[in-house]
Amino acid sequence: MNVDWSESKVRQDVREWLRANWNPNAKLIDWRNTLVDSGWGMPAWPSRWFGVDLPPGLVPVVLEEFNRFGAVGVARTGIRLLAAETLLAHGTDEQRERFLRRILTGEEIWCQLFSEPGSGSDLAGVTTRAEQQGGVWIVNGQKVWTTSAHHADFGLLLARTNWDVPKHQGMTYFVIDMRQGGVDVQPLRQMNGYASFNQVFFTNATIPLNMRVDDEGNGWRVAMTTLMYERRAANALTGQGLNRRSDGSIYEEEAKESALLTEPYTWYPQRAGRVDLAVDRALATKSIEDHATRQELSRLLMMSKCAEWTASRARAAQQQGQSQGPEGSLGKLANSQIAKQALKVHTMTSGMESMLAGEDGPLDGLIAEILLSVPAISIAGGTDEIQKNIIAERVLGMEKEPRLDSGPFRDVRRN
Amino acid sequence: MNVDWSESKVRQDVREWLRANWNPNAKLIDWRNTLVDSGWGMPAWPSRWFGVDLPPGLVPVVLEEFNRFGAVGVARTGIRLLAAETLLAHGTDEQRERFLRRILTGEEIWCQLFSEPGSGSDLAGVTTRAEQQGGVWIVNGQKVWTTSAHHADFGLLLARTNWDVPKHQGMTYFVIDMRQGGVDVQPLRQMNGYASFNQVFFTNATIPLNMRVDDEGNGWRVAMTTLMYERRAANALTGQGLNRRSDGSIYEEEAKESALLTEPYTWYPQRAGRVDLAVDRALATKSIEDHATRQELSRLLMMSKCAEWTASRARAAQQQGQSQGPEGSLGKLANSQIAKQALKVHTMTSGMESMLAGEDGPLDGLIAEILLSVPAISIAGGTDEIQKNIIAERVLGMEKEPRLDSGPFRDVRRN
Amino acid sequence: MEFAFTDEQNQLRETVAQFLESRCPIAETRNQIRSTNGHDQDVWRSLVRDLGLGGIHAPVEQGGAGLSYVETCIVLEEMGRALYSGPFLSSNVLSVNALMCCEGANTATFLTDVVSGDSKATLAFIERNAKWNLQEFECSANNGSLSGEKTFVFDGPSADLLIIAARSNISDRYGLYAVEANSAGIDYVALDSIDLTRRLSTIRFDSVKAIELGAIDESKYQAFLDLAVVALANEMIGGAQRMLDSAVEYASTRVQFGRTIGSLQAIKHKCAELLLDVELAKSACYRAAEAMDHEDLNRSQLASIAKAMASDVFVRAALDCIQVHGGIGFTWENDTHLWYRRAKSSEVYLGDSSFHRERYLQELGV
Amino acid sequence: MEFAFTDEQNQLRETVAQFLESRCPIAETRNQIRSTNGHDQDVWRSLVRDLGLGGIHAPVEQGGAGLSYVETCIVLEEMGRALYSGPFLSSNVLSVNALMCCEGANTATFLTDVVSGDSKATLAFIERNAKWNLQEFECSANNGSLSGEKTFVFDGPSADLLIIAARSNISDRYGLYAVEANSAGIDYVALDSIDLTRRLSTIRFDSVKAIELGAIDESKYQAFLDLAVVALANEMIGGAQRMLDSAVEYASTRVQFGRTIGSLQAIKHKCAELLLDVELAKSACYRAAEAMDHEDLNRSQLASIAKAMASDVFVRAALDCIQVHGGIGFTWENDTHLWYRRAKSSEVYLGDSSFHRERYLQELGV
Repeated sequence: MNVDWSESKVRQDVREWLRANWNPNAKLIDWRNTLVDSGWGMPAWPSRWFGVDLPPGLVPVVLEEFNRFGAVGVARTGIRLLAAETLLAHGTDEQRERFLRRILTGEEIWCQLFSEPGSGSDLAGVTTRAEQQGGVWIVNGQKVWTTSAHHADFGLLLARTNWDVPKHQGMTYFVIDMRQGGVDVQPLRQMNGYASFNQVFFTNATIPLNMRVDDEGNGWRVAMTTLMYERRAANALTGQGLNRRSDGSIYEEEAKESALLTEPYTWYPQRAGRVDLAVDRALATKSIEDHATRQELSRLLMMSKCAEWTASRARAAQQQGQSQGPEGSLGKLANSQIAKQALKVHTMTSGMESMLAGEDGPLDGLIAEILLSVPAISIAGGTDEIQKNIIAERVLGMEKEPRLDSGPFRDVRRN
Repeated sequence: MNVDWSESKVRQDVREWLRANWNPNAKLIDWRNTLVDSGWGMPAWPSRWFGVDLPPGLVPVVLEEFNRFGAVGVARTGIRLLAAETLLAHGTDEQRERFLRRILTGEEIWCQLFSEPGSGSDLAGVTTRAEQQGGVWIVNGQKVWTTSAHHADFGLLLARTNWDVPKHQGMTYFVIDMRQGGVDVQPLRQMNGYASFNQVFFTNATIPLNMRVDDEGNGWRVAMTTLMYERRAANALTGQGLNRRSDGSIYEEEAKESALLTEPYTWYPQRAGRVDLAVDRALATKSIEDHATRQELSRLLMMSKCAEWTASRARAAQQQGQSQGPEGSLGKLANSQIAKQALKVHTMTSGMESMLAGEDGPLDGLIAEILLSVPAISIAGGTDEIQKNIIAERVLGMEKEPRLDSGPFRDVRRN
Repeated sequence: MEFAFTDEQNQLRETVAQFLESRCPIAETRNQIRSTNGHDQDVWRSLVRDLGLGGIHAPVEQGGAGLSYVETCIVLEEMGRALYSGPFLSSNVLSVNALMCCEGANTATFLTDVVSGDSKATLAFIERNAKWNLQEFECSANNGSLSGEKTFVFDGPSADLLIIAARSNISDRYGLYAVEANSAGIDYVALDSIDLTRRLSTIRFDSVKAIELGAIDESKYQAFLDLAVVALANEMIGGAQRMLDSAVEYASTRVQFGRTIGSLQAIKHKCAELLLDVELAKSACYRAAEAMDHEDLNRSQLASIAKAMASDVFVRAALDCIQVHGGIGFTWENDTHLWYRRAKSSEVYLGDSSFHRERYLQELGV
Repeated sequence: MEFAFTDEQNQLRETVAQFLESRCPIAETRNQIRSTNGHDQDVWRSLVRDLGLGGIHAPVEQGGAGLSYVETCIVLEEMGRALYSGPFLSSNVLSVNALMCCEGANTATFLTDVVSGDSKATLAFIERNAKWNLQEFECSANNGSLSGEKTFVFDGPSADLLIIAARSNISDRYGLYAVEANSAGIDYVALDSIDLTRRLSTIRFDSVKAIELGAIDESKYQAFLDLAVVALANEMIGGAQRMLDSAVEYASTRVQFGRTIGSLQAIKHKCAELLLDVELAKSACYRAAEAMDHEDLNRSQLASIAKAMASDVFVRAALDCIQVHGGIGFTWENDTHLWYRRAKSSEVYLGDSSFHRERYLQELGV
């Protein structure tokens, strides 16, 4: 069906549909199924797959209307939408049939199995192996930094299937059932005491042949799709709070769903340095009277303001039609520097009190949590060093590092 | 002659000899010739070549005695002693005969022709070529950063003689007569207004066959000897002021000689940031009352103190017999950071006045000269980046950068 | 609100950049260093008349373009990038700002003359020992006669009109005064500036005929300083961008050890870090420029952020650019030092970054 | 005068390093985090008795080794490197310092007990809100009875003897007092410390029996602080060196993109810069240690340099070490965070680097 969409038509259609269907006291699963069937849950998706083929530029209109009604959307927490987009782009119809709806309704939870102990910055260096044997794929190896693996029903797995070709060409992408004996999920505790990630061990875990995504050896290309949507999601994190005008049982259900998968991220504001607390802390501790502290505080506030404005300029440029490119790396690097500066300022403002943690510590341990979380920001999601490479090579166009890992992967030096 | 030297014997012999020969009103050239003949000018050198085979550990005793008498030593300014040591180590007897004495007496001035516009950090990338033709070597190319080239009688030249072998193997070391038509010396002005260096252009300049130093293709090895003595000289720069107890005409002659070759270095203290002026400036400008300035000033003073103590620890370690290694790079890097910090402090203390130079500027332009000279310190004599490579690879033992220039030089990518 | 330049603004930037590239290449600016006035009169006239930049944010009634301070700052950024040495900042921005804030009867005429390019003006307000607090000014006016000494005056030798901040001996209040540059009793002393592309002078006034343009109080003076600081910051950020571009360009062509030095992480990461800081500072400068057109309560805050960020990044960019160039970057013949000199000079003019960091907190009220 | 360690001093360092490596590997220290006292009593006893380190710089008459503060600092540096969690700093250095500066009749006995290891002592001087100026202390003594609250007390739970700075209600002067840890009226509250390998507590005294050890005035107190600061700085520099070693070691084995990450300039230069700063800070720490044995007019200056340099470099070394390790460096199981926690804790104890930079200038008289 080829509809001639306009903003007013979209707005009217969505309103009408919501008026007819939205019920804040429906069961979440029932509402989600109705929503998925309507196509308004993922309007930019094809009509064939739970969408209405809406031009992406009009999607915000749909969201506005949902917001106006306080209507709950499809399940979005965790990495489920990355899974959905990846399967939409690269999966078989069988896979889409099996998974897409239950991703959107929130019935099934997903995790992403890319990183390994031996391949961090060098993501293409995966050594988890998948071998076809007796009509199934047999998987052995280890993944790490897997968020919510202990809740997940399925995983997006990048595994090596060919060791005799260059590293980027020997990987294949799979959907793996996480609820099987060969998959062992262990929590991974961080230095700040949280355990937000998992290690996942595969010992002769199996994957049916029809759960391979795209061709053998095409894994890197498929993974790039997943990562592209991950970056987009990360950049879109801010804003978009749902306007809950009305009471309703569905909100509780949704809050519970959301809490489960957002729990690993509770310390992320501390990781970013909590610039919002800096001035109040300086006032509360009277360190605002110390000129060395004032200089560092001012520097922090300025950096933070400038980073906000820079992000705003980037968004404006995007809206003017410039494609979103590696500028994300600039923002990430800025956030890393801001967090490090905040670490310094919080240390200066708390002074000797910053030796204390937990209930004994300043702000009931929040300052200590900042001090113990900030070191992660320059590592997680790509180290500062990797970001600088990206900026230099892709933004500034400087020559790439010569490659030493271009031969058959079997011969490449590795851990 | 194999003498059994002891400290007291050395002291006694030198004293006796000085008592008999030192005359502060002698002509400088006469005294130097007497000195060279005696072997006390370069006592550690072999008796065959103007020395007395003194163990190096006893040389300070000789210097002490010379100092006590106020006796002038051999000519030391400029790079002449590097030339002498290099010829002593690698030259032919004919070359030693021709040059050594006149180096020590100061009759002939030398310069060093290693760096080129295209080979700065990559010193082995020289493209000045020397070709044997009609019984002489014909030289074409360009050198740069040559101190005192316009005063020099002879130059130590590193030139490429073979383009078909790896870069380090294709260079040959020569002594070139600077007073010839094919050698054009042009001053090179720096951003601070001084012209302390030269560019030297060779257009079919000639070198007799007997002026090659060591074998063809051995140039890099010979150059390493020169550079080793250069580093030693740089590290020994401090101290050793001659104690001029008496008046005498010879001192004037020597001062004139010295002034000629030390003139290029007059701005070096400014390049190092003039930490000595920092406190007085802060007091004079009342910026000592500004807390931001106080922090930076204190940081500067601390860095400077710590660098002194670190140098002292290194000297002590050497005296305990540990060999002098790449620690020089640490000192150089420290000096670079100190100078940059001093640049900051001088800017803060002078404030808006630091916009002014010359007679209108603070301290009659000295502050401006500091601001305009400091940028050189992280470049000259090996950039900070090169020093960090040396420290990481040679002190910390980290893996070397993979080489991309190991094939025949002809095929190596270059400027 | 997201910040983006309009198509017209981008077009303006492009026009100015092309003009400066063809008429003021750095080789030409080098020649001007040795000239009497430090700039080419024809080039400045073309900017003012042909390009119509004489009073970008001045009212149309006085011949201005009636645009905003954002446009003015766009032009300044391009001038900073090109290291333009003419009296645009002093006459067509700072003097225009001063004249626009005065209500005196004659200001309209002066403004018209400056905007049209018939007259070049410059501000004389800083006094001996770099004093630039209004309350510290000792220069005094008495019944149309002005005496005292001003220094750090930009482009003094070529100015036709001097705009002076002085204290009235009669009212004991501060005001702005106009003085014709060729009046009797004026003594110019050229200063040796670290920045070879911007002339500085000290000017002594001995009972010089002066016309009062209007009163200036502390709040008006601060507003004027904010405008000046934001103009300068935008000019500086252009210089910083140029230094980054120059470093990247050199690093991408210079080969050592069989590879471009730009392929080495030491250089690569230096440039990437610099790009980030240039972008951050740009955001501050643009945001501040925008605020100057609005009765924004935070104007002083934004001005201080812009100056602090621009000061730090321009000096650093110039130093990094010298470093990336290596030995050649330290030579007189290489152009980098000309921007470094501008960076060091602009860094401290009207307060360095630590001054503006402190001022920002005070403006924030903490 | 050039500074070098003697052969005997190098031997001492080697002995302590080997002892700690075999008896207190980091895995063992991890176990102690969950133990009652935070350290292994036997290991501490061995250090004190078998190695004879109970009072390195204490007089031979009291059972000390009669060596200098340099030797004490060498041992502390090795303990910092190993992240030793026992009460050596609190009892055998800081308490010994306190007892050595008192002339009270009983101090000799206390000192003998502490040096021999028969008694573990700790200092209680800081008060609520991290007050550590002598004049701010509110804890008071009245005829052998002490009341008040002290906090940031190191190794509280395992101490037998508490040495307390308090104001005498009678003389209105400050003094040091000794209190047996098991006296009536003492209330311990364990604090949750960011540093898992050093126990902190608050101790409340309610009319506790106390023995006066001697008076303490501002200059004596400053001298005592200098000793403490220098001890801590030397311990910190050991930690910094360990972080550098760990970073270099990991970078030399970790392979990404077909090469060790240590072959990349980003990592290589980070380590080289860190080495320089570690060496600079070491020089400051060694020089300050040496000065503590002499009536050097610059003791406070040198102490402040040492603490400022050590504070900055230890935190940075730990952060760099985490960064070089990448994700694994941020995990609980990786040991790096244990040093990072120590670094953050020691950084602010008795003044951070900005405090000591300011103090240095004041001591310089400017």
